Amino acid sequence: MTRRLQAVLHRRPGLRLTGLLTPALVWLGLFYIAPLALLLATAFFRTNSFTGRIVYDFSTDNVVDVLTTPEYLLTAGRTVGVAVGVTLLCALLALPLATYMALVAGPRSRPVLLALVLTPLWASYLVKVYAWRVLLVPEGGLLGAASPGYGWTAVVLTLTYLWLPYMVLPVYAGISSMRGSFLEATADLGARPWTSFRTVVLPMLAPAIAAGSVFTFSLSLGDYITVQLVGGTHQMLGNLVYSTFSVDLPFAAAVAVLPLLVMAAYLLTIRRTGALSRL
Amino acid sequence: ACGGSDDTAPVLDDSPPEATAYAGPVGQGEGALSVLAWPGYAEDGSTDPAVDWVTPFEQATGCQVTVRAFATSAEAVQLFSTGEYDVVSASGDASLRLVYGDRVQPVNTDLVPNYADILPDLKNKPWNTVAGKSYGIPHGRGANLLLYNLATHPTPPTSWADMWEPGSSAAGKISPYNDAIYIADAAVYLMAKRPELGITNPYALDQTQFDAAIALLRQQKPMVAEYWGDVVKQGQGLASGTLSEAQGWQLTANLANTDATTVGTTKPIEGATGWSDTWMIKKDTPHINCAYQWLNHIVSPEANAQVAEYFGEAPANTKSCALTKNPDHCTQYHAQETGFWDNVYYWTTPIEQCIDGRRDVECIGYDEWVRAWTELQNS
Amino acid sequence: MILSTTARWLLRTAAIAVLTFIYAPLLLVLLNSFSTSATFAWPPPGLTLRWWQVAATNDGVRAALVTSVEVALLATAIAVVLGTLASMALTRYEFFGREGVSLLILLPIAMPGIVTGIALNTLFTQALGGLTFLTLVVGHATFCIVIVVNNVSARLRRMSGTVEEASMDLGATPWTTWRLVTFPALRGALLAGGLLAFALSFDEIIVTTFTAGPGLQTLPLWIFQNLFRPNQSPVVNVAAAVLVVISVLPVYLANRLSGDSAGAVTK
Amino acid sequence: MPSVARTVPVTPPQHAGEVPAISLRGVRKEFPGGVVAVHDLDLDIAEGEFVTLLGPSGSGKTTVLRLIAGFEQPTAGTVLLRDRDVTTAPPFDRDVHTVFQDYALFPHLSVLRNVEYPLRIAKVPRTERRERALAALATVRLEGLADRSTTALSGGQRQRVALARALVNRPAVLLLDEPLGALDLKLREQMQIELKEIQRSSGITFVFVTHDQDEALTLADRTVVFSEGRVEQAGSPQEVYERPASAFVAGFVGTSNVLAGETAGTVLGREGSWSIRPEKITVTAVDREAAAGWSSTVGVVEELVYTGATTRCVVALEAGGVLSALLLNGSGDGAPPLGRGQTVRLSWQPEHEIPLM
Amino acid sequence: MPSVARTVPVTPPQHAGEVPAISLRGVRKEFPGGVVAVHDLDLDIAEGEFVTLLGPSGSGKTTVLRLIAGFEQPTAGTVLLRDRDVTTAPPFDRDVHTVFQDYALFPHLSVLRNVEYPLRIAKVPRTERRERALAALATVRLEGLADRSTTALSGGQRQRVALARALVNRPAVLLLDEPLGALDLKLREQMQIELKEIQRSSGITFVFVTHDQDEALTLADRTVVFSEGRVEQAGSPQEVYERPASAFVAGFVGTSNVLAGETAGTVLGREGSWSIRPEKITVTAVDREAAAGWSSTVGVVEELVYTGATTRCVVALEAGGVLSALLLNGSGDGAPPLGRGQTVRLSWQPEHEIPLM
Ligand SMILES: Nc1ncnc2c1ncn2[C@@H]1O[C@H](COP(=O)(O)OP(=O)(O)OP(=O)(O)O)[C@@H](O)[C@H]1O
Ligand SMILES: Nc1ncnc2c1ncn2[C@@H]1O[C@H](COP(=O)(O)OP(=O)(O)OP(=O)(O)O)[C@@H](O)[C@H]1O
Ligand SMILES: [Mg+2]
Ligand SMILES: [Mg+2]
Repeated sequence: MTRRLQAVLHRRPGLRLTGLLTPALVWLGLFYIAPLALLLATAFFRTNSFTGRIVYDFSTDNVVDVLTTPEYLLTAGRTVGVAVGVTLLCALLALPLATYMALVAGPRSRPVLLALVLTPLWASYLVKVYAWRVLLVPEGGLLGAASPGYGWTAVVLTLTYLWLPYMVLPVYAGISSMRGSFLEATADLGARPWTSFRTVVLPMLAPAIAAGSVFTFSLSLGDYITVQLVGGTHQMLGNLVYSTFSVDLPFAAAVAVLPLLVMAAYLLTIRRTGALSRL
Repeated sequence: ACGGSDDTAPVLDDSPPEATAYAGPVGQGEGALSVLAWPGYAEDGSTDPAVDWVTPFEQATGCQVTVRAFATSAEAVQLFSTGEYDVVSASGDASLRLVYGDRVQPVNTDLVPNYADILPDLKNKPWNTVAGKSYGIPHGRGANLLLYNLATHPTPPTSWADMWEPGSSAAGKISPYNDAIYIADAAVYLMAKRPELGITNPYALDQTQFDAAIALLRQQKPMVAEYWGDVVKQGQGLASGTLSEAQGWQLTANLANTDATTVGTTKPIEGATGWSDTWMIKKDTPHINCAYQWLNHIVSPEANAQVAEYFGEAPANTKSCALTKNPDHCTQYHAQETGFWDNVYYWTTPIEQCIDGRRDVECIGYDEWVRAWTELQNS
Repeated sequence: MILSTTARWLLRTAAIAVLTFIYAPLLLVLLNSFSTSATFAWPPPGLTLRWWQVAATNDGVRAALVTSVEVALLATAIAVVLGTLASMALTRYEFFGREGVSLLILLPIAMPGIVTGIALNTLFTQALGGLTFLTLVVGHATFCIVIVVNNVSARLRRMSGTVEEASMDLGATPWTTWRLVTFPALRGALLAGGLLAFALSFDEIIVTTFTAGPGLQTLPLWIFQNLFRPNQSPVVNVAAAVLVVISVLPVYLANRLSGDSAGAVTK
Repeated sequence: MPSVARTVPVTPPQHAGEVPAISLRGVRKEFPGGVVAVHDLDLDIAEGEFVTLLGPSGSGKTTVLRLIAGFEQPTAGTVLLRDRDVTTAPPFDRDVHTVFQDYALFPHLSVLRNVEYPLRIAKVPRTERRERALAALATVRLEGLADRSTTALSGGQRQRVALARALVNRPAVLLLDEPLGALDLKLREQMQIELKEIQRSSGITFVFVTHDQDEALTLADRTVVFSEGRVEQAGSPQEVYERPASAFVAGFVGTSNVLAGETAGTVLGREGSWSIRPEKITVTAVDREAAAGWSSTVGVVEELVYTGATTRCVVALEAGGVLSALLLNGSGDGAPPLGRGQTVRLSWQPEHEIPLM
Repeated sequence: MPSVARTVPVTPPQHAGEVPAISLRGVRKEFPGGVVAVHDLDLDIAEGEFVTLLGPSGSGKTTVLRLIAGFEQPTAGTVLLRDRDVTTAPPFDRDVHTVFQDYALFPHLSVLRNVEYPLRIAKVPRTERRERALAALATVRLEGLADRSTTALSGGQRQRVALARALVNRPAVLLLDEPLGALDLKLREQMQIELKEIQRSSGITFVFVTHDQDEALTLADRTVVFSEGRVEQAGSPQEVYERPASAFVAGFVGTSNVLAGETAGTVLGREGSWSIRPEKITVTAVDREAAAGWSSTVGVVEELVYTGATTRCVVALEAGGVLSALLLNGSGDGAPPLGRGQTVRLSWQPEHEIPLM
């Protein structure tokens, strides 16, 4: 770039900003917003499901169908329930682990622990689920009578296992960034450890937990493979979308609106905690 | 929300879209072929160097083959509809949809020399022939058997009853197939159990018959451990006793019995559903020569024997039985045992025009089957 | 919070329990890769190296691995370029709609994969003429951008903007400044972000299922197909075990290079 | 403070006639959002001058520096460097270097490579570059640390590296934005001395921003006092301190004793607001007469604040109000020791009564 | 500085006999890594005293506070609070509150809820809690900001919230670790006055850490000077400033003029190291005799540093060496105006020659 051109660019911050933002915005517009819009539009068409061809007639049938069929709403409700359960369980497990890593473990073992938490992210998702399937074999399996068998408990447990690192990392970063004096201040003002934790640490960690929950929640919400492997006869929204997708795309699109809405509502809710800027 | 008169593809019409078969001759290959197949149907040695009938084809014809496997018939239809594939191994519940969806072309069987050796039993069937035109080459067949754990069944079961009747000893440990086409299994049982419904073809159900089948499935659901979609998973369950009875394939039992014999199979007295796959060619494929060469290759005695053994099914080519490594393979799979197949109802896509020939009622079309199945799964 | 000895002991116990929870299934995978049973039978009837030999000669897994690496590299490269530019805009400029832009960048990963997957599938198959290798790369790059943005933004925020001003003040043009100051300072964050993006792409299955072109097999797709196939699941276990062992390296690198755990927060 | 805009044209007294190093002509800076950070500023800074910009937080000091350096562009007005109009020139086209408050050292480069940076940009050959950088490090007495990483330096050392980097290719003008703000008191005093020395020996024009009045007065040839984007007063440290042009300057520069309203009437015999610097006030026993011609008043010692070299004596006047006197804790020269509660006489020369507006 | 360990036992002069608020007996703190941050410290602090701990960075000031607060436990020795042995008691069992350097306000709580926090922990009923918190906010003049978020406060305001929070349930002892370090000069001076006022009216014992000598002297009843983990000197500000016990104290507290070696021989007529405070030195015309009994010497004015209230006059002595004199810019009382290069006489009373070591 010539010096001259750079001087001009320097004088025009708007131009620079445009240059920086345009590539990502065009990309996301083209490859994210456009497909979503197309998908939403598709929900208002219908398929001749025998031939697999879409019939381009505007119709709200699919959307109305999805929103009024009790079976689908029930599945949506259960799916949200699973996502909430997974998120809570992840938070419950992540808190002591992250607290230990940040406050108890020595500076030398901290990176090791962090690596230990991160490593499972590289093991294949499918293999991990399959390992859980083996672990959870009802009766006579590894866990013997302690196994909950295949069902919702198994689904929540397995999803928690899969997404736990996504919760541990932000919570760990949150605790680490609480400078020592916050924690000391509570003790100094008379609070015992548990009171400190309840009154200061937990509320201050809320944004970090919320940031982690975006992942645990959304990844659980969209999953359809885990439930196939360890969910017994149960189904989640993802399965509904997946199983109808190839037969009846407009219907699947209408179903996909449900997780989309749930997630949008979720993001709006936690935006107030400031979690989104931490992602 | 099914078929109105504004559909572009005719559904209620007797005749499929206008199409003529390739007249031939089959000449030099175009150099490339894109294959969509059930896993195990088109092995190129990448899984196991010993299992390879694609490479010899490539060497013989110069057609470079890329293979994509699919997991369900629904996926097969969806993938093939993208137009990316030249040939597909379609089961009976997919083939008609491809035909009526105008995705495939009629096949000129004269251009496939090995067609002559195909079991007559499999030729000109509703799932591969429409309006007198053949739309593909039969590849093999299998029945959806009753699989059972030997430990819990000192005497072999003879009926599907334990999988359907409430209070059965297998409750909580049964495993039906996870697809809308399983509604036909309910219909097969009803054919024997409730003759008054008048079901003659499990793929041609009017509203009453359909409702009865769904009711039966709903009654079954609480007893289900898992709807199966994976033979390894299912075999493991049967072997360990987690599953007591299941609808499934001979292949599953064979797998489960590799270490010790723990799983038995039987075709119950009510009969069973089954499948027969057909190799079909994409409409307007630019690789027509390679496609015909592939069809001929894959049903050749050697290749067909290899596939049948590797996948676990009865070969379509009558000469294949002599070529299997396991000399008992064809016996085990009842390949040429005509009587065995009498009460096996091959997967066929249900359409609104009853395929059992009734003209006084409308049957329930496939999309309604899928909806009903989806709702059942989510209830 | 001043921790008592009891509290420390309780935390240590809890941490060990959680780590056990994390590693027990992975150990099971490793063990199964040596099991003589082809079907994950428990307990393993015997131990064998056979699957490792089979895996070593398995062309499918190798081809899939290569495809996965190619896809992940390309997607990461795109994400790094787009993400870095966007990070500069987001951290160095105040503008109307900035929060909206951050949200937009976040959306592909915050929305359920199946929605993203079928949306992209619809776009590619209905409007853009079908799936190819490139559509897969595009799909992956789209949700990888946010990873890069997170890492780079975190670094840029900690690195005060005056460093760049100082460079220009000392006579360097913006481009020279980028080359000599900003980029070297960002290198660690870029690498850390890139590694995480790579990892995410490498193990992605849902969006992959919907955007991979015909005949294309990434490692997860290969695993998905072979996990359900006779005689292949032990090979899958071998592949997974190898991945876990190999992954220690990038995880270590990412930690070292990002310089702060916060950068690694979001895979 | 006056509510009408007031523009004080500021020309350096000594160098009139020469081409000024920096000229700001009617410069105004308005930020998006409507904040006017600088109001129609006219300011000339002579070649070789050491000018300090003093003012409270938010008064626009940094903005003025950034306008000179080229990081911001004025909404109106022109910026001249040695008579060249650089109003829209980017920073890299101005012969002006800045020492940033946070030093802005390049974290990935060693001390030496940081200092070499401007020479590298100017394409100075490698060996010369190294020599000159080492020489610059020598002027700030950091030769020994050339290969250290900048992250391993103390605050004072970092500050000196930043200075060496800004000085190494001898810019016409050096801008310093509160460079000593982050240092502790001892270090700060030491750096002040060094800075003054460097400026004197290099002859480079220094524009130094601070909100610390001691620093501003100690270092400057000329001090410019800012308030709310306007120049309140500009002049030598003595002028600004001894003859504040407004109540604001009187209050901001030094401790101001303001006598106003009734108290002023009673004590000074005239109305209005008046400021008297604490050090101008003499404290004597109440029974001793004030010197002839001196003003005086009586009050009770309320507080004695000992700070080592000086003691601040806060006196509550009988006439109302409070005055502080600053006493040097010099050699006991016969003055009576003061105690809290004691009644004392305060006296001062009337010329030190500064009218405020 | 002495190379042998030197322990200065420090007892508050005024309150001898009473139970001290804080007693450190032979306290030693060694960190893992072998750093000895505090060497065998004995220190008694009386009820209601305002003690400042002064010393350079790393001298162990913070460590002493943390030992008193209970964040650290001594390697050896005992810590007593009102004669109760708390050596191993956790912070929440000590009636001691701390104002942290970074304030450590809880960001998720409003100003009021921050101040209420210790009362909430102490299970004070809600309404009383609120009343007392508001009262505490009133003492720091922040009533109006009760419902503000703490992130929306200026530095000075945050500091005051931290103070209110630490004071609200009236601890026996308040520890302050450089609480004014982050504030700018004006604000800092204002806060110093407020702090002193609050301490006086509340009667709470204050232990205040700083490395700013002005602050230490201004605020303290007693100042403890630290160096390298040891107490160098402890006493009233006057004692420490006027009679430094060591060269270190002389140098660290106030500007020291040190005459040593030959120069001392020539000027003072005796060998050794001597310190003279700049404000004790009188500058006169060279031809004017020094007062009877005063020491005097002659030199050339090298530099005049004007800081408003005072001018520092740096004089290069004929005998070698440099002395600074601090001159009050008071009302012109007949002294000749000084100029650079002028030869002047410096004189002082011999009692102000402080022997170092
Ligand atoms: N980029 C900006 N956008 C909007 N307003 C700004 C910007 N930069 C500065 N301001 C405003 O301009 C005014 C002057 O700011 P400036 O930084 O020049 O003050 P300052 O005198 O340097 O203060 P300080 O002593 O705190 O550094 C302030 O009101 C500030 O809020
Ligand atoms: N947790 C610790 N581990 C090891 N060494 C420490 C620790 N805390 C302090 N030190 C060391 O103890 C010595 C005294 O530190 P301390 O913080 O008490 O000094 P300080 O006088 O407060 O200094 P400053 O004015 O910089 O705050 C220093 O050498 C410091 O490096
Ligand atoms: Mg500023
Ligand atoms: Mg400290």
